[in-house]
Amino acid sequence: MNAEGEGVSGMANENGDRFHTDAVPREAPILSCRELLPGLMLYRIQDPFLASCARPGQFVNLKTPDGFLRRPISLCRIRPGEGAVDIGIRALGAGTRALCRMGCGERIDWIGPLGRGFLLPPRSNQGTSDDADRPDRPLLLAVGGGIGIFPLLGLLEEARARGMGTLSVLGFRDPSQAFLLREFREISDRSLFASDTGGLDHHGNAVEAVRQLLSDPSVRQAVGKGGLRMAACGPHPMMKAVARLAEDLGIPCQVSLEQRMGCGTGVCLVCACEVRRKNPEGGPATDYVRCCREGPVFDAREVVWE
Amino acid sequence: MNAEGEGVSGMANENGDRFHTDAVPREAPILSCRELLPGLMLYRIQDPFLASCARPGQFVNLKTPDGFLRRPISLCRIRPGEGAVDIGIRALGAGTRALCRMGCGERIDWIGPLGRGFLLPPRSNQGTSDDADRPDRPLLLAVGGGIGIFPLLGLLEEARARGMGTLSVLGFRDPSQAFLLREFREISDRSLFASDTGGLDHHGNAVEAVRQLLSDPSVRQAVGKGGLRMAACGPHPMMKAVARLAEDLGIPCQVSLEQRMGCGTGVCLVCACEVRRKNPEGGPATDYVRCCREGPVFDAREVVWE
Amino acid sequence: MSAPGMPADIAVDLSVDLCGIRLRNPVLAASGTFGFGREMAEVFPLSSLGGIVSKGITLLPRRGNPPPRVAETASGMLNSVGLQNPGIEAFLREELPFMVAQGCAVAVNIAGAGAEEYEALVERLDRTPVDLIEVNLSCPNVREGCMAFGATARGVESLVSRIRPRTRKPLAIKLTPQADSISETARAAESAGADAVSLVNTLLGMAIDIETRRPVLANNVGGLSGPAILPVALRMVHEVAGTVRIPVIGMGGIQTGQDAIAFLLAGATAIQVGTATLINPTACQDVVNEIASWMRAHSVPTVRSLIGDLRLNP
Amino acid sequence: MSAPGMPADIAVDLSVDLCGIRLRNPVLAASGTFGFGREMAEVFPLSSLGGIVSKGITLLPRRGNPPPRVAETASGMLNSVGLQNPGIEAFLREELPFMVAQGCAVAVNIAGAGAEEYEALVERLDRTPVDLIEVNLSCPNVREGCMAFGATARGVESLVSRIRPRTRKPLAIKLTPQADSISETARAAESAGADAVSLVNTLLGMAIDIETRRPVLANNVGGLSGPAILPVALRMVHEVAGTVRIPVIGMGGIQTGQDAIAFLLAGATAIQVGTATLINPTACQDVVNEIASWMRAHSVPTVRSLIGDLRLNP
Ligand SMILES: Cc1cc2nc3c(=O)[nH]c(=O)nc-3n(C[C@H](O)[C@H](O)[C@H](O)COP(=O)(O)OP(=O)(O)OC[C@H]3O[C@@H](n4cnc5c(N)ncnc54)[C@H](O)[C@@H]3O)c2cc1C
Ligand SMILES: Cc1cc2nc3c(=O)[nH]c(=O)nc-3n(C[C@H](O)[C@H](O)[C@H](O)COP(=O)(O)OP(=O)(O)OC[C@H]3O[C@@H](n4cnc5c(N)ncnc54)[C@H](O)[C@@H]3O)c2cc1C
Ligand SMILES: Cc1cc2nc3c(=O)[nH]c(=O)nc-3n(C[C@H](O)[C@H](O)[C@H](O)COP(=O)(O)O)c2cc1C
Ligand SMILES: Cc1cc2nc3c(=O)[nH]c(=O)nc-3n(C[C@H](O)[C@H](O)[C@H](O)COP(=O)(O)O)c2cc1C
Ligand code: FES
Ligand code: FES
Repeated sequence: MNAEGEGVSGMANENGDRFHTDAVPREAPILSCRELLPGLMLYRIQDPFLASCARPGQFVNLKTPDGFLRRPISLCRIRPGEGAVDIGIRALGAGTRALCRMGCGERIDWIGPLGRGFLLPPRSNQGTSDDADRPDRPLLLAVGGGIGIFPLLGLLEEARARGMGTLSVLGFRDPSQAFLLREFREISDRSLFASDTGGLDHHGNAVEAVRQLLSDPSVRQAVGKGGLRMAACGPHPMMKAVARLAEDLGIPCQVSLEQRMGCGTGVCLVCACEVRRKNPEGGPATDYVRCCREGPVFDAREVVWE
Repeated sequence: MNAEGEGVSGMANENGDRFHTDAVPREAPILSCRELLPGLMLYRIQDPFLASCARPGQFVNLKTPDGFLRRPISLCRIRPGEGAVDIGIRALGAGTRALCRMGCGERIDWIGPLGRGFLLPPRSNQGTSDDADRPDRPLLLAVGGGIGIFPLLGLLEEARARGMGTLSVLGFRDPSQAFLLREFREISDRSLFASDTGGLDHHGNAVEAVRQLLSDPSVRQAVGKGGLRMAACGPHPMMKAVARLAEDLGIPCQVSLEQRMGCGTGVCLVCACEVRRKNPEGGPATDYVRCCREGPVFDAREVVWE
Repeated sequence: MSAPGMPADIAVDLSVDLCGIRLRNPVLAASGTFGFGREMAEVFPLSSLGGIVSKGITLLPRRGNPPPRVAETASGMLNSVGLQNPGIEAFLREELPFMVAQGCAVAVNIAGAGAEEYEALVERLDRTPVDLIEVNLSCPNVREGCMAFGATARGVESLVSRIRPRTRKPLAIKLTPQADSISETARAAESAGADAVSLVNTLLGMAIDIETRRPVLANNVGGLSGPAILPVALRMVHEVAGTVRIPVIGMGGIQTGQDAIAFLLAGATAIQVGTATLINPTACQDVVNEIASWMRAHSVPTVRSLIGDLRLNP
Repeated sequence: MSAPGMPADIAVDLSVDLCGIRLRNPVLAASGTFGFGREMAEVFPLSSLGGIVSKGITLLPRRGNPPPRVAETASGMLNSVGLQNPGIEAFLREELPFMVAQGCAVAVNIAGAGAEEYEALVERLDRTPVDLIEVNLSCPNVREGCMAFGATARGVESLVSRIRPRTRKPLAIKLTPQADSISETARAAESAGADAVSLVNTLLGMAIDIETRRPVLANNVGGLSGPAILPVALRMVHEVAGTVRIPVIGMGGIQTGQDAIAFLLAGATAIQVGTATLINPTACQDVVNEIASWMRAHSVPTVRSLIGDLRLNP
């Protein structure tokens, strides 16, 4: 299967980026698994096709041994070199609990990549780590909370690979609930971890931490010609607050929304997200679009926040 | 849990034998498994309680990973010494197919023992193998076909332990479908294996083989004061023919019937078997009784054969 | 179940009042999946339940339908038992004393081929220690009577009016999901003097063996029960509870305490556990325990505060 | 699938005639679970199907209901999409040309808030390349119209009589399992001039989140679909096929070729695959292939010989 072949579609977005999607079920073996926290697993899964064409922010839809519908799970890291991807799963209900019991060597039945991921500015020149201080390079600030941090790890990797500067702010209930800190520290030029109960870099929530980070003179200085973009994924209230902050500050911001899904492929219309859209027929100024197809990543200004 | 304790009932039958039943679900680990034929597994499962009180012809009702209702499976060998029992499962539909995929160390969720097993005459004296030639010892002839042979293995063991003489006749479609022959040969003073397509001891079906065995002068001679009993388990037409033959020859015969079950414990009444019974209220001369509670083993003369 | 709530040893009050009968808890064993309690009394003490409901009883003994009487379906089963039972006299003589001795409420489920049979059954039960008569107007597995009455509001009204004067025992009318409109049949039962409604009975269904090209059940059709029907049952319970003032006994696919609580929130005063007992013999008792644990974890002191406390979305 | 039957390469004839439309095979993608075919055309060639049915179309664009619109249930799901669609004009302009280009039969599913809307939709579709109009009288997710017509024989009869004269296209009336009696609504559709009946649509159900004490769906109730409802759907298809002479399009929980064959035996001339596509995007195509393999293994040369060939038990 190649990226332009059968069963693969290219969805172009406004920036001209193409997201390949594929809804043919495949079985993919679990290469390794790691318990990040009780009830929180990180899996590495072999799927060369997926690894070759998936983009950060896209997701897969997994069969679970205990449940009727598939479960949408974001791609965490995409590893084309290894023909594998990482996904992180929190055991929430029966379906994800059963998924989290799976072990090495077992096979996952999934479809993907699905949906539209995060948009990044095109690579201006071959970015390497030594242009980390170039004043005109664009900066990405990733803001995450809870399981929402998974797709941001892959996004930051991709941003660095494109020569962007990388900042990250992660929020957790308390330090015992924090995970992947080392990985985020490594992939970020600057990282700030917040905990509602203290004990990490910032005592408070992620949004306050973002505010703090952005008011730091060294960060303000680093925002050069390339500009700053934000990407957020986490609990709904967090994303809403980040979106408002970004709007106030005039920073472009993308958010990855969550909605209960049926198909994940765009055919059933259950995953409605309300967005502001130019409606060619006239009619209401907002519309329901499919989280699984037009999303899950949206421009924050489009989103109608409840 | 002891045999008279909570959750254990004693169902006495006409001979005064008691069958202990237990409907509290237990998890029991698979100790070993052996593929007898493609799609035919023999499992040894640890369950000291079951091993201590189950009787040949009783069954367990198993949860299957793929199916809603439990599946009834006869006990094959009962091994009180090892605190284990053997069961044999044929992969027929989705439920038994999933059961047959289970491996060592996995746990089976079951209830049992359930139902009434085979009746054997009480042990007259401490039978040992050297009274094998005592002319007054009772004889048991077990007649089986297909998966029906499983419970007969345990029955023959019990019969020998009680000092009975043991004869067995097994019928198979063809030699490639035959299994457990060595085990049956060992446990039987005399065994005769029949195959519809030839290639075993007898070319033909099990019923003809029984007829042949019973006409053998040495067998007729062996039927002494203790008398001969028969027990049959297998396809419906086979059991019907064995029952008729036994009736013609005046030999007491028990059969183990199969009926689609719900609960296996006697509460839902879906497992109706039609039998001739003295109805105290008057009314029809036959009645539906529960395969799972009054059966699965019945006196062949009681059964209303379709 | 993470938040601790009340300490595990604090007593929560599970009792409910069901048309004048005080139940230890709202969990009843449903009719037809618990026999007369004998087999299950060997598994757990029936006094731990709110009550038990007998298999459907008719005036004369009934053989029931020929086998096969069961077909497995996705998350459910079809049955076509066809009211096999020993008849009211043998039941009263052989089974009722045992049931009454178990220390929980006892309901008798009755079914008739015509109004006269229902009348006779109700009269016969009037002078017995039965707590509640559950009138089955919804058995899909017998050709005569039963469902014919239950399918229309008029049928329910006329039948309930005829039996109401014959007993002072509380009457719960068991409704069929095949009715024109289950709120209308429920309202008809109420206005004719029923003390409660029980719903739902099974949905009429079919399974086909494509190899033999015949229905799996000898009776061709059967009643669908189990978790498969839960969403339909829950919707109907909610609809009926919003329509009548008499208590609703809810059932259909309940397997866990969580399921039971959903029915209570939807407006059921008591619930019944049916098919779940076939898979897990301790299901009824487990449901009681799970309700209690959930209440402790959520600091809900009385089960009564859950009844009908569903808040609809705007 | 052990017995060899016909060699694997021998052609079996899967074609059926559905009220004058020749279908390559009896498998249609159901309405609402296949969009307008665009997404699935990337997964497999739609020409391998008998046909595709559009999402329900109304006269004006509809936003649909607020989310959440889906709840998982045991072997099934509830949906409350509420007929989100771009309206007939945008559909004809943007979607129908694509559907028609796929090389299989094309049905358009329509729904209206009142008889006038149905009339207008049917008239508008008359001069289009649509093969079949499927008239949804059974959507449980919109407050107006639709189910109100479908629930009674009189409602079906009056609506079908009004739309029949407005088009020469074949009309399949999609019936609700919530009807008083589905054979009566089917007979009403037939006598008013329908060319076929489609059944079943979803069963009205509810799911409750006991933590929030609210229904899971923002719309409170939704339509139950998937394998959970198969036994009920199969029974209804069998009942209706024995009642009307026009062809029956059967659906409800079909996931495999085996399931599809059961519906054909019960009397369906064609079948639809709905919810299965959500779990397995290639479900429709797989069902076609599984029917063909089964026919080969059983030496059944034509699918037509299966239709209605169920033998009832005595
Ligand atoms: C685009 C997207 C990406 C996601 N990425 C991740 C991820 O990387 N890691 C992770 O752990 N989780 C992720 N989730 C959330 C995950 O899909 C849900 O936690 C999961 O579906 C819940 O299933 P369950 O069996 O545990 O819960 P149950 O309550 O048993 O599920 C019942 C039903 O509700 C749906 N459901 C319940 N909660 C949610 C929810 N929060 N979002 C969507 N559907 C829900 C389920 O899909 C199912 O249909 C993502 C969700 C979306 C939409
Ligand atoms: C008392 C008793 C003892 C048995 N002992 C054994 C044994 O030792 N080894 C063995 O391999 N099999 C045994 N069987 C048969 C075994 O229970 C069935 O093969 C099994 O239930 C079929 O399930 P499935 O999932 O394979 O079939 P499916 O067709 O998927 O099952 C669907 C439903 O039909 C029921 N069913 C289907 N076929 C039968 C059948 N022949 N008998 C009863 N129910 C059926 C299933 O229980 C289930 O409810 C026994 C049956 C009974 C009643
Ligand atoms: C095997 C079986 C037998 C039943 N017999 C009766 C009966 O005799 N009378 C009755 O009113 N309901 C009977 N029912 C219906 C149940 O009481 C209950 O209403 C229905 O099964 C739905 O609940 P459940 O899904 O929890 O089983 C029977 C159900 C089953 C499965
Ligand atoms: C998400 C979803 C949307 C649906 N939308 C429609 C619709 O617009 N029009 C319609 O007639 N039926 C609609 N249906 C019903 C299906 O076409 C089908 O009748 C029903 O789901 C039963 O079949 P199934 O169990 O195979 O899904 C919808 C079903 C689902 C699950
Ligand atoms: S989940 Fe089906 S359209 Fe998005
Ligand atoms: S299987 Fe339920 S009574 Fe026998």
